[in-house]
Amino acid sequence: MSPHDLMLTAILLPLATALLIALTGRSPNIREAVTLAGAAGLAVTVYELIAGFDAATAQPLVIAEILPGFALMLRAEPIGLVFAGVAAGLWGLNSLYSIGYMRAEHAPRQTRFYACFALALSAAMAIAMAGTLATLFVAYEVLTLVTYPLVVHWQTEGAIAGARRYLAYLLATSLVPFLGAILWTWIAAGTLDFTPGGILDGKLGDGLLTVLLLLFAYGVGKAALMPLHGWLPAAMVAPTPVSALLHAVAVVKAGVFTLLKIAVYIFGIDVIGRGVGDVLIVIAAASVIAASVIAMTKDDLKARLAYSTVAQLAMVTLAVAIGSPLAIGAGILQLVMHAWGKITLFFGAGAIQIATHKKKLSEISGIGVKLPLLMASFLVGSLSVAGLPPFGGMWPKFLLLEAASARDLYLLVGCLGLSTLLTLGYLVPIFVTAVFRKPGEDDPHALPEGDHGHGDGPLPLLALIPPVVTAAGCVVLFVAAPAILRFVAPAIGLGALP
Amino acid sequence: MTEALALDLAQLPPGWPLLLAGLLAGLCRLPIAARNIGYLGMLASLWLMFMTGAPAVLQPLDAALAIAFHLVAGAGLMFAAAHEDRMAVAAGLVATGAACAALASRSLGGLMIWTEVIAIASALIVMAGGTPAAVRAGLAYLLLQVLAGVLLLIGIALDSNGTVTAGAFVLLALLIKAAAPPVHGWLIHAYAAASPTGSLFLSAFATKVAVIALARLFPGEPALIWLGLFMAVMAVIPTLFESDWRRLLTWAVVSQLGVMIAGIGLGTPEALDGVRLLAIGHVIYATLLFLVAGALEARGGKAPAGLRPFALLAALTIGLPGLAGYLGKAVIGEALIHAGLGWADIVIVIVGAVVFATAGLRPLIEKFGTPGDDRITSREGAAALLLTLAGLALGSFGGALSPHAEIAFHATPLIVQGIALAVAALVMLTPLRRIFRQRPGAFAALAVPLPSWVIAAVDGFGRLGALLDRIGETAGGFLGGGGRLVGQAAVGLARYVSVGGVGDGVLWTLTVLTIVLIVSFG
Amino acid sequence: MIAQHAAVLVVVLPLLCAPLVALLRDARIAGAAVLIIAALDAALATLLLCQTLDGTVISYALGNWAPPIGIEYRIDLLAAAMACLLSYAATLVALFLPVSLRGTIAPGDQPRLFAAFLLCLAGLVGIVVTGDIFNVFVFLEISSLSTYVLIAMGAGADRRALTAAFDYLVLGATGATFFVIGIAFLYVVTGTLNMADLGERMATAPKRAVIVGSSFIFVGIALKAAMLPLHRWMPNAYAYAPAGIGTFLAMTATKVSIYLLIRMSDFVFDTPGEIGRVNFAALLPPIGLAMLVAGSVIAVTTKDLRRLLAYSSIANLGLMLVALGLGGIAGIAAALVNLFNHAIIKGGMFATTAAVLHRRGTTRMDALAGLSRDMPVAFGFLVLGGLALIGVPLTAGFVSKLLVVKLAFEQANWLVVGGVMLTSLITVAYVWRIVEAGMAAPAKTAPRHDLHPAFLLPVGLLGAATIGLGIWSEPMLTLAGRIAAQMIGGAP
Amino acid sequence: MSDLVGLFPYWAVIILMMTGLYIVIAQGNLVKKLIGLGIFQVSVFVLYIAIGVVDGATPPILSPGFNSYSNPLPSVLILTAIVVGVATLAVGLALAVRIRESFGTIEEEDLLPLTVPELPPEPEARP
Repeated sequence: MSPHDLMLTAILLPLATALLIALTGRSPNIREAVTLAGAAGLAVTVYELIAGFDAATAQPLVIAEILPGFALMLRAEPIGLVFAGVAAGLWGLNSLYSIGYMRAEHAPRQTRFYACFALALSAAMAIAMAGTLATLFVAYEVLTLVTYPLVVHWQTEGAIAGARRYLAYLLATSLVPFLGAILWTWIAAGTLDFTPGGILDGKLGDGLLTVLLLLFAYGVGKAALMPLHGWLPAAMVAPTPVSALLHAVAVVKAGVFTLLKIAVYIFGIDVIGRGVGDVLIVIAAASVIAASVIAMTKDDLKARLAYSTVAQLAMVTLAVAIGSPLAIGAGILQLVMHAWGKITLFFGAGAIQIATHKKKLSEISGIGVKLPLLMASFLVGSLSVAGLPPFGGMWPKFLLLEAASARDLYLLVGCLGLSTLLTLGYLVPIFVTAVFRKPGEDDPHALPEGDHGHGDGPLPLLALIPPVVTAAGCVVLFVAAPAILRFVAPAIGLGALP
Repeated sequence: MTEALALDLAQLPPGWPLLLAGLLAGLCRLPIAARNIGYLGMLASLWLMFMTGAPAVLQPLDAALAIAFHLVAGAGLMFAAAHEDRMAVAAGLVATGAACAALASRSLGGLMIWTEVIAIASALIVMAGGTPAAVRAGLAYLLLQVLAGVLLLIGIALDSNGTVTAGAFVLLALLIKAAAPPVHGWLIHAYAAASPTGSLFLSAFATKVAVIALARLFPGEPALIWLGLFMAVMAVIPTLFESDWRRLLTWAVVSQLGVMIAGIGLGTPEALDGVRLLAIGHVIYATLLFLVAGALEARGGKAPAGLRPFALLAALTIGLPGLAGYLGKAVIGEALIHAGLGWADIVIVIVGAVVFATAGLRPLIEKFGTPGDDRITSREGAAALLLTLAGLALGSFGGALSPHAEIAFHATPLIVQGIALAVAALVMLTPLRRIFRQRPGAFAALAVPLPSWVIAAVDGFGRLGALLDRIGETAGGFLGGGGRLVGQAAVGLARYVSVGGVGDGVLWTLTVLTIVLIVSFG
Repeated sequence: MIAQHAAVLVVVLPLLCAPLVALLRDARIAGAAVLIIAALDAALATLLLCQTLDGTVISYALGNWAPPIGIEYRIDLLAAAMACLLSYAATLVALFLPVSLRGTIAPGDQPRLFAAFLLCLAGLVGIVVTGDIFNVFVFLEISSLSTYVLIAMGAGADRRALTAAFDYLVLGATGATFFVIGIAFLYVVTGTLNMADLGERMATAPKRAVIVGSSFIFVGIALKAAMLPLHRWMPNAYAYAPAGIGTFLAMTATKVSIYLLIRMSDFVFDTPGEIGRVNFAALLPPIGLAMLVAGSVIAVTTKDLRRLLAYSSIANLGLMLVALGLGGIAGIAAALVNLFNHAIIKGGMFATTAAVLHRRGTTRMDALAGLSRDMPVAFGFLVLGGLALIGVPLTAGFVSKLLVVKLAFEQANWLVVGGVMLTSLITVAYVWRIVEAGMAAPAKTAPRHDLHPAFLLPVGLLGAATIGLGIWSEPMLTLAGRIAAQMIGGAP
Repeated sequence: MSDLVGLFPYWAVIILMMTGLYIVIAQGNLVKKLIGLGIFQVSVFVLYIAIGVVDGATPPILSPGFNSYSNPLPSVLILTAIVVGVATLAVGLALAVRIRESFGTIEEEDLLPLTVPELPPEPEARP
């Protein structure tokens, strides 16, 4: 199939899966089979796209022209394909996990759940393949709206309130600052197409460019930059597979991916490198530290992971703000590594909830004995997110350190070092409490020894395999990182590898 | 950095079978199966590293150290047979593999990666100790090692554009990993809190790899000599007063590391060979001592029959010429003399003697008074025997490893060492040892930084987090309140315009008419 | 033959059939008759549109009295497009009107309601088609009177429809009378009533009379277009009228007034952007923004779904006025796109509300609980309409809002840009009130039957149009562009 | 001063218009509002007729012996306007009657509290 057909199938396949899921709603097993088939199909399509990609022949494919100059146009390019690869790769695993989770929790409305899941993936693919800022904005909005039913899944009072906050933040940031920035770019540069080297060079003064970059940074609500990160913890009301999708695979990744594309194809790397991004560097660095520090105070596991995501995303924003090819490379790698690391953690948190019906850190002391493999993968995930060597997470931090030191930002180097320690500070205690502390050691309302927790159903196999696979993925990615960097290097003008 | 990782399958790091074995051991339930996998992995790794004629990645001395690591692993596996600790075995194997890989890594990046792996594995071993203190010590261990790793990372990043500070960062990182004085507390608390099997694996890898790295990167740093000597002397004092055998051994480890660092500081090839020889020796006799101490501790302090000879042997290997401990110290001593620092050699010899007395003889006398009821298992005996034989081999055939080793047989160092040992033995055997009253946890204050400090330092940020959280809440509440206020005002205004009888409507029409007229005429 | 007389037939057909329908005994036959008549009218309007698509202007002298003496029907592209909008709206509403009236209006009264409905259609189409200014007043009164009757008919369900009709009557009559006074002043100084003639003679007319006349006309139209201070009648009228009638009013009533504003400013006074000295650029953006904010804010606090949609209509009207205020070809084109898109979106939502009312008997927000479970299709279309109101991409609302904001951006009119964008946030608030009300768990398990099949076609068509025009907006843009060019280019 | 006299009809129009509007605004009774509305519309009729008057010409009814007539067009327009006025009044009064039936009052002060939007809908009380 030609690249254009592949791109179209990448977007339409999940859509078709969603429809098929809706149709086969009656019989859960067929519905689940459809989801998995869709996920597999998407993974193959994206793989073919990546394998068959070469920059020369990537022609744009215009689908529709909403307004003259505001067209829906697709174009394959390395950064997009990396994001598509991450999203497609993890969808299958996430679906497998969802089947295990939702059935263990006997959740209602599962058909709508899987259908919206598929739609979210279709939107993520559209974002990945977007050729213009216009298409990206459209797909971005669709993703927000399609994930709303997922967040509000339980439709309890708390879920509706949480989802309301989720949507308020995302729609408000995208309708006002993001759309405003797009319009400003459209009028200043005359076009919205993603062109290597950027379209804003010389069109606006550096001061205005800084303002525009900030407008984009806060406009893309999904990148959850501090003060406007409120929606991410609020989205914790969703079931765990949705949190996994939201915080690891599609939503936040779409946010930071948008920032990367804007930095590379709208501003142009050297434009940002000229100092346009300095204000953003300060904000992003502060955000990294503040989010990590707040994460430490959270007793609820998922809230802690949510703030951890805010911190890790701020690192990608930091990479965008530094603006050197190396930093952008670090940003792309962080996008990939964080996806795999964080999804393992969410799978772990969800599995703990299924097996022991416990959500708080103070309650889970001593459960590691029953779930050794799960806790092992949780440890791998934590270390990868923290950025320790044997796991993929180390790469982005190292490249960021290198980029920061190349621009003599020594305070930033200190910040990054501190963030690694802080990340350990809030992630490792989870593993330690679960595995090494005796049940009831410092758990205020511990269950008496005899009663090993009511209905500690064994962890369904479906909920155990995905965390282990993604943990293994972290290790594999550690080795594969240079390959990803080489695949993306031409697009971001990265000469020699470090 | 990327070349360090150009890991195509053909050219895997030397210790990979051990890594694999460690992971598999962790997975399987049955301890016996875990241990057999361990043996298999160890043998495979040895065979791969030396027998297949693979290009000699390691120089002779480093190869010897790698063999020592494998021996430790073997001893650990045998010792673990009696004592149930699955986590320690699995993590220990991984640590061994990583240590070998670290030795073989050419670039600083490779070194950083494998030292981090050792750090993670060792932290797990410590935490597997089972007591809350062990968990805290393990967490502190991990945080400090990762801090060192991060400093190393920063050093690598900086030196890619050649700034002078890069070297400082790398040096600081390696000193932390080698438990240099201001930051040596983690070693004391970690090794003391680990399980008996765990302590065996711990003592070998982390610090030795750091010492070797220091030897490769910073030979001849004058400051290191003074640091090393201070460390050796400072660490040996608490051993006089410490009653708990395991804590005493940890102080001994720190002091011996001090000697090595002093050797590195000297920097002459002879000194460096001495350091490597001492490292190999120390790996062997430290593990032997920990093994004996572990066996004792595992039986609640009553020495089993048959352990006494091994305890004696372990004590002797510390300092007796011809065994593991003596050779390295002698070579370093000679190097110091050649460099004109005769007095430093005497300090080292004295420190060596004191360690021999306090770590070896005293516990032998005091702890093996009343023989316990059960016997030591054959495996423990075999492990101890393996290590002593290794010590013997090193002591006698050390010369094959490096040209400088033959001084072990010179007269003067032999005599000086012999006198020192005799005096130490004299003091220890007679009631004189009463002057050094022993109590458990002596000089604990010296073991800075305490685990609780390290964890508190990191958790301290938590308080900052809570503060930020509160600020976020109040700001949110404030904005929300403001928003509601504006909303009510707007609704009030809008409602004022739209509610009311028909008359008001017509009145509004007239007012609009007048406004439009004014505007048009204006 | 038909083609030649289409211009007058489009008005005469509903006008003559109204009394006939009133005489029918059986409500069902009357309902069918209305549907047929409305469909025929739509066909005629489409015919007119095809004739004028290439820019030709049809001039039809009534009774062969040549203008400027006789009354002349001038149909240019704008008139034809508006006629199409009105007749299509009528047809769609006629589809589900009989079903939605079943519960509230006694079968005996229904034929008379259908007659009033046809009269209202005739009046509105008349306003759009005629070229004579006094004729506009007459048709205005015909449509208004029939609207008062239609609203009063809602008394069966809610007695407040009567007072709503009375308020609208008093205000409407005042507005119309202002309009007539305005015509009087213009007639005095120009001596003609034909709009085209007025346009030519206006330049030489004495200034003061023109100013006073234009002010009176502007206020008259403003009242009919429910501009902010004069919008009291609209929410009650839309909320208490029978559901089907509410839908028809939402799609047409105020749109015709916007048409009049455009027609008067560009055609009669031949000074685009102002009527006489009533300068649009100075007056409309502030009023528009005020409507946008006030409408959205009150919509957030209303307790009834139909009142919420009515205030939302006020907000959208504000957006159209802002677009008109920005002026120029792009301004008028944006206003027209907004006009047509809003008619489609709001029509769809009101039709769905009618379906909900038909099933549940009330449209109070708290009574909406469990809508997503019991009536998923209706809930889906409500959400779709809501998204279009917010201006989410891939819906028609996005196209119309983007046009206005881009125009304001290019003119560096930051007040408008900020105003429109911030109110889209308030829109999110009140749209999400509907969604959350729909998702709340129902108190008692209502019977699970979705909207009545009769509603399916109109709601489906309008929903499809909302999405279709969102993606493939090219035809709408060219139509509006051509109209604006014709307006500003050559007046006669 | 002389043209002031000539403008007499226009003064009448203004007076009638203002009284009409005043009644609509001030009076609470719905029927009185309609009367006010009627007066306001009458003022418009007077305005149109005043416009059409030609000095020394007879009203525009064709009759032998007169050759100069006032302008017939305003008069014709007012015919329609009167019809419109009557129709509006008719509908208004009908509504007033129905309001009286269902609300029991046609005073605006009493009607307002009954027609507050927040009240739940009540069907009309059939007599």
